[in-house]
Amino acid sequence: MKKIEAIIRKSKFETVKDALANINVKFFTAQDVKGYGLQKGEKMVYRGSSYGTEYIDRIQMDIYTSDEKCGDIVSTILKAGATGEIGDGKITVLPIENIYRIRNAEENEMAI
Amino acid sequence: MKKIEAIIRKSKFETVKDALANINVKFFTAQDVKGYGLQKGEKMVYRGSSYGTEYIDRIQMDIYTSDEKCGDIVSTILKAGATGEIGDGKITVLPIENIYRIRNAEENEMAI
Amino acid sequence: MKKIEAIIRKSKFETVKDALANINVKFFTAQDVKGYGLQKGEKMVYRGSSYGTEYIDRIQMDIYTSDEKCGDIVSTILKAGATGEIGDGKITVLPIENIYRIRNAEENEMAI
Amino acid sequence: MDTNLFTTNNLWILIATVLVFIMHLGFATLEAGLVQRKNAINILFKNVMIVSIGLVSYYIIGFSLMYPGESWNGLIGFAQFGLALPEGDSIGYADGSYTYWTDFIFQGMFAATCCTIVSGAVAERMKLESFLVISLLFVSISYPITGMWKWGGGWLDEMGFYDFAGSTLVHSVGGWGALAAIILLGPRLGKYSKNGINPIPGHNIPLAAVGVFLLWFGWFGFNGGSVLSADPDAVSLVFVTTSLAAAAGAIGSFFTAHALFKSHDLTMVLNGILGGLVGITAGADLMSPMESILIGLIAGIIIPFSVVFFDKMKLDDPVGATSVHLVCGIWGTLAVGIFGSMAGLSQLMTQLIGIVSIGVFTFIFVFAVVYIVKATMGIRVSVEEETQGLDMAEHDMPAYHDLAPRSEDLAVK
Amino acid sequence: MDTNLFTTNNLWILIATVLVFIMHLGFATLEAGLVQRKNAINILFKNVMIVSIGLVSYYIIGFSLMYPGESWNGLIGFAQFGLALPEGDSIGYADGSYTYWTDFIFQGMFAATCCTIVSGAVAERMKLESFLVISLLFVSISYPITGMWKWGGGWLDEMGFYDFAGSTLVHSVGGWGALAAIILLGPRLGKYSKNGINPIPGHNIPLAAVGVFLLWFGWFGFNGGSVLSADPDAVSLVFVTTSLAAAAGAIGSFFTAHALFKSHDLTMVLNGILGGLVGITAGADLMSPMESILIGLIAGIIIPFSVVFFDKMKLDDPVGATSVHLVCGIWGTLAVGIFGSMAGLSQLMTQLIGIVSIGVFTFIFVFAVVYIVKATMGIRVSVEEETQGLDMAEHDMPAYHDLAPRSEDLAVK
Amino acid sequence: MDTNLFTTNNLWILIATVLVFIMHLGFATLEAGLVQRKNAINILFKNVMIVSIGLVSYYIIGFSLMYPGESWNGLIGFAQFGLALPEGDSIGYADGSYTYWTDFIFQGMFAATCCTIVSGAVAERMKLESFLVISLLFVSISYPITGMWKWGGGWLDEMGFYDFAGSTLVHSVGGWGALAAIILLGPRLGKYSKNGINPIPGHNIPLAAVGVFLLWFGWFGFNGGSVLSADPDAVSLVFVTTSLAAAAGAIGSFFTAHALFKSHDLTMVLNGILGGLVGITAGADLMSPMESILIGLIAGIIIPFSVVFFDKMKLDDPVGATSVHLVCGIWGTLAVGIFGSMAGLSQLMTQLIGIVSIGVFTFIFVFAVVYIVKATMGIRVSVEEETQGLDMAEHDMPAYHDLAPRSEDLAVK
Ligand SMILES: Nc1ncnc2c1ncn2[C@@H]1O[C@H](COP(=O)(O)OP(=O)(O)O)[C@@H](O)[C@H]1O
Ligand SMILES: Nc1ncnc2c1ncn2[C@@H]1O[C@H](COP(=O)(O)OP(=O)(O)O)[C@@H](O)[C@H]1O
Ligand SMILES: Nc1ncnc2c1ncn2[C@@H]1O[C@H](COP(=O)(O)OP(=O)(O)O)[C@@H](O)[C@H]1O
Repeated sequence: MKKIEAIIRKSKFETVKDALANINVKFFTAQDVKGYGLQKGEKMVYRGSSYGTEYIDRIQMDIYTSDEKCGDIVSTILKAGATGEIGDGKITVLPIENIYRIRNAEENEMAI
Repeated sequence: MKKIEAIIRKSKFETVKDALANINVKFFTAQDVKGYGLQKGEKMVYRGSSYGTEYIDRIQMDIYTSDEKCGDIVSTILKAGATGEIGDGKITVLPIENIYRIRNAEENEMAI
Repeated sequence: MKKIEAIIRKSKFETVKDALANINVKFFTAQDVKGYGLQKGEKMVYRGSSYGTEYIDRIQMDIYTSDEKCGDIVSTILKAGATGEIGDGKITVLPIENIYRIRNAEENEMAI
Repeated sequence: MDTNLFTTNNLWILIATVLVFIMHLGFATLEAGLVQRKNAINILFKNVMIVSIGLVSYYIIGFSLMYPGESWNGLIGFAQFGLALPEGDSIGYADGSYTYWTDFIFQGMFAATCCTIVSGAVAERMKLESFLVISLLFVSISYPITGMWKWGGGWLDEMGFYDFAGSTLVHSVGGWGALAAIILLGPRLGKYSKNGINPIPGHNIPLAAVGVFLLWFGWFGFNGGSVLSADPDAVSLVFVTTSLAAAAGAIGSFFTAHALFKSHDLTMVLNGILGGLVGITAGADLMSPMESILIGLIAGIIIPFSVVFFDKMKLDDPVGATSVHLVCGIWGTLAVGIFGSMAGLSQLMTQLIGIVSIGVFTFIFVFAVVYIVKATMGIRVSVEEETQGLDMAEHDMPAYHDLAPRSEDLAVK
Repeated sequence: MDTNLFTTNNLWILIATVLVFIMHLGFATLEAGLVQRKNAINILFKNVMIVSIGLVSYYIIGFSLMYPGESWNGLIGFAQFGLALPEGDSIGYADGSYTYWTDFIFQGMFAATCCTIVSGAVAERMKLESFLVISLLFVSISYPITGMWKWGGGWLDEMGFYDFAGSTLVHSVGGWGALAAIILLGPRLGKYSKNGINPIPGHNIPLAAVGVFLLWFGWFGFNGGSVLSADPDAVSLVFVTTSLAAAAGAIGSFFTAHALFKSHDLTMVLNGILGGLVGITAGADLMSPMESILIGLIAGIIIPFSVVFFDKMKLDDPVGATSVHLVCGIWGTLAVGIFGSMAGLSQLMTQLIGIVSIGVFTFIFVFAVVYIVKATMGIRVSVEEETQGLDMAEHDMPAYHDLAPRSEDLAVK
Repeated sequence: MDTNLFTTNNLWILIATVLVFIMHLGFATLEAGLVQRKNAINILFKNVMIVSIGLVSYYIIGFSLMYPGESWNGLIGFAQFGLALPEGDSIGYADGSYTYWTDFIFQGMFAATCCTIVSGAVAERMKLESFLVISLLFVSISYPITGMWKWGGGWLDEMGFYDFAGSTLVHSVGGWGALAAIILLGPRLGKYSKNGINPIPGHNIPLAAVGVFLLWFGWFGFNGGSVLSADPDAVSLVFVTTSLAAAAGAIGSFFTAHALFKSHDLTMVLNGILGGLVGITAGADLMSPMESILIGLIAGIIIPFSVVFFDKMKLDDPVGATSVHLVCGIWGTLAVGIFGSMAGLSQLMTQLIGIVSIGVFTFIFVFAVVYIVKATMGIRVSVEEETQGLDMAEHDMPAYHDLAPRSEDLAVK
């Protein structure tokens, strides 16, 4: 089993979510993160001085999945999450040793 | 060593925390996440239209632990975190290669 | 490839960021987390009763990196993130199987 | 009339002016509370500029258009640019009730409220500069002309149309302006989808509640000051009818909203209070306490239906300005023909004529202005700007900094 | 008395009415600031409904109960449902100081404050509908009856009991109601555990601070208007004593809270100001500036002790209403027998009789009403609702939307 | 003068007092909105204490220093500790316009504003207790002495210096105090780095906007009450000039800030309104409407330049108090010699003498006091405290609890 971490643009979240739903991936966990990378944050002006943050707000989606489905999910996100401009983000695949559904203690493939 | 990621109900956080403390696991890192899954979010009403979020607010607990303790922790969370209703969440176990305590650069088993 | 998770003091974030920039690591993802550990949270007083939180606010930095650079990054964080007092936090190294740059679907070492 | 009474009368109108002024804060906070967090600076900016532009332009031309002295067939007239202090004894002015300056500043505070009503309805998607241009024309030309028809002694006044403090002259005028603008502007992105209505909840409901309390507070000056003297009987009756109508508006909305939506929606009750206040405004000096309760109650019952109705029409109004000011403004003006000492069929007809004529004029005027501005400057922000929020897009500034950036976070320009 | 002075007097009472009205916003924001974020809508909703229900019910029966004209042994009387405009010349009413309408609306604004005091104490756990029913009975029956005993010319008035603007008649009455209610209601979940007191901090302290400034602002009308005329000496002295007592209350709490808790707790200083205001209210027209400073200072010193005392008694009061209104209300009423031009042992006794008799009546009345409502409708939300917060449980609506949901996040009903 | 007019006049000054009082809430919310979230409790605490300390100390010595009756060469005098009610008929006091109590309370409300101006400038880094000590000396000694020079009939008054409602006596005095304090205090950590200016944005801009509306609201009392009677012509003219100057200030800042920064900075427009208000204050009774627009417009244009200038000088002022109160206070005082019925070169010179002499005295006084406090108690919090925020460091309490801690989260002391 794999854990897929996708760090994407906030503005792409809905598109990615819908694309995943199309391949029947409807369960995942999302969180707000701050991305430090090539792309810089928004410029702001306050009382005559302009400034900006170094990061931009991003969403990280964590998806636990079986080995078979993993490739599918990655390529779906690659397609749906891309704008082609700097700052589209990253997808990482990490190995999972075990996974459990808390509700009924089902394990591994059953739990996803 | 293992990393345990437990995505649980907010309302179960205290119970799980106390159950873990009972087996002497008092160190962990927690964060707020949004869970997309079978269970839908709360229904709200605003100016005559009802609506709801697709996600529900959850807490993710990350626990770094030794291989031996891992089983214990998982079964404790499975017990303490369950309500038996849809939406109880997931526990995942991932392999860790190294772990360090920043304070004194202690490594691996020593660092947990 | 590795994923490095560093859970550090908020007050050390800038120092660590600058130290990493010095060894040319400028891309990472950060998020706010709550750390439960030996160190307790701030004490507050409200209407005659004092109280405190069990956790303290921390920052988690996630860095995806190649196997070679991994050691460097870890030792840099160990140095820059330490105060020597309880509560400095942890660094963990997890194995990554694949990594992709969403912008152009570049893979693995190319994507970092 | 003697100096003493003149001083007291004048003082009351001045204090009423102060109370009407604070209604601008009421509108500002109500609207800021009911928009999304990402548009809060923008709506506050608009409100701040409206009062400012409103007062200055009303000084330059509005006041002279509204109170021209002489007019062409009671339809339009213009005294002069700026103010011209009348000759002679200040006590002689306005039947010995207030000075020329008092008259101007009290009227000036009223004028700006019209545009404020519009600002709420077009919130979250209208370009700042276009909005200010439209407001300028609205407050300095359209509002004074229709105002003159009644309060400036124009044709509606002669016909016997009655509108004590402006259910029509201020509120429904603002509401018609709002309606014209939102028709041309269109709804906020995503508000109406193929699946139905997607509510876009306000980001700070407590702030909106503060706004409604402040509006009620200011309304004592709005209605009480419209007595145009400190006459004890008249002003105190107006206080009673105004308060009871507001209270009954809340109660009406409370039960109606709960019956319709099975939920105690605070924003509905807040709108109910405003509906009651707008409803009583046309006849606040004519009604008995019981009649004012009825008028307020009915206004409060109307509100939830009206809000739903406009949403069904896909007329997107984030703060409910059309329901509160347009619908309840019409209701209040009609109520003068139904309840109270002037009630009667012929009065009802006259009221209807007033409502329709002022409505038609205002709607066409604002529609034309917005249409022209749309064709030239554009009236709507881009999709990107709307998504990002007007605060960042037009002001480069978020409304709230939850965590202040530390110095090191900041990159210097 | 002549028309001019009548007009001025009446105007002042009307303006005082406006100032007392805004105290409802003061209470609303103070209470909203001191509850948890998840209960902010609920407390605002209650406050909005209280003013509304209060005014309407005071119109229907409250005013006639409080000022019945004739009464049975100075204990109870009832004039008629609704209002009945007295015959004849309006200047004749109330010794030529204000009109009948003015009298009603000024008194009506006072009435609703009682329930507002209760709403803060029972916040975060009481059922909305039960609260409204209890409030309705409190404001339309209990408050007017005890109010009549003194202000309506009843037995306490004849006995020489003195309560200028209502330290007892308004504030301690509200405080007794609050006490009765929280005894039957119990503390918020988790407030008192085996380990001691778990503070549940308010979610928006700046909002609470806004509330206290607004209350002080409104108190100029509350106390100043209670002169019941614009008499220059009396009103200006009341302004001085009221302000100095409030200021001294802050100073008293500042030092006491710091001595006790080694910390500058803003909420304590805010409560100290309110304590000073409540304390001076009974004798605001009798005190010298120095005496008003003393009364305020002592009230400010009392506050932190009192807050801690109620917590020790496990009487959970999120906003400190019992300390501010009940304890300082009693202190202020007693102070009339200790300081100022009426001081003396016999007056002190009379004050005590007034405090106790009104306290006993109010406590029993509210206790009985709450008890019956508890047995029938229930008074407390379920554990789930309390944990989830009343905003979602009773209003399906959070107070703040930090990130506005985008249209796509929304599932249509 | 007769009782009736006396009553009306006195009533107006009392109402003006209430309006000036609420300016303290205006300052409190403006400043709270413009500081970081972690310092919000602290600035509110300071504002609450300033009003309280200000009123009590003004009662004890300030009033007697400012209005000593007799003075040594028009430079300094002292009547007595506390107040001493003048003998005889209250109508005789102050030319039959208001009572002694009214005089004190109106002046007392003014006095505290000075320190409030300072509190904003030194926000986010000054020790609470040191600030309170400095404020106490400022409000009870420095402000009354320079106030006496003009309003107490001192040497500047005899020389013909004119300052209607205090552009200099209140606002620039507060501004000089602020300047002296921030010079000795230094900028906030990280504000000025080798790379330039790092803005530290306010955490709640809507709250700041509320503050400015409330200040404008209160300014009707500040300027209108300074007529010291309800004289219809004078008060109504002052209302007109005050409002138009405020409105023009917003417009001036709107265009200037956009030209300079290519952005619609709400905080600049808010400061522009305040600049216009401060600017008109010295001559609000002397100007025509058009002149007041010009004065306000220029003040509004000055503001953005001034804010940038102080930042270039590395004088860190989180709320822009020096630009608003000092710079526009000077501008307004000079404007009396340039525009309006007193304009003329010799008047301009007299105005300059007043500005400079009061400025020098105040600057030296405050500088000396702050210097001594710095050397003894210290004036600046530690780096850790500043980083952590003064709310936790000095009050053990955050301003907002986004998520209320559940009972189980809490460890009992
Ligand atoms: N080495 C890394 N480790 C962790 N997160 C990274 C890393 N590199 C990039 N990211 C995340 O991906 C986001 C996008 O990366 P960026 O370099 O801006 O653009 P791109 O991926 O298009 O080259 C960053 O904001 C950051 O959140
Ligand atoms: N495949 C997955 N990847 C990541 N997180 C998941 C996944 N499936 C479920 N979750 C998380 O677990 C939570 C509970 O899952 P849900 O399907 O609602 O109930 P249950 O686990 O009882 O079947 C979800 O809200 C989500 O946060
Ligand atoms: N076993 C663990 N699993 C996950 N996070 C941990 C673990 N132990 C410590 N942490 C994180 O590291 C932080 C610091 O740990 P702590 O025990 O307080 O100090 P130290 O690392 O200096 O011994 C904690 O607040 C928590 O966020």
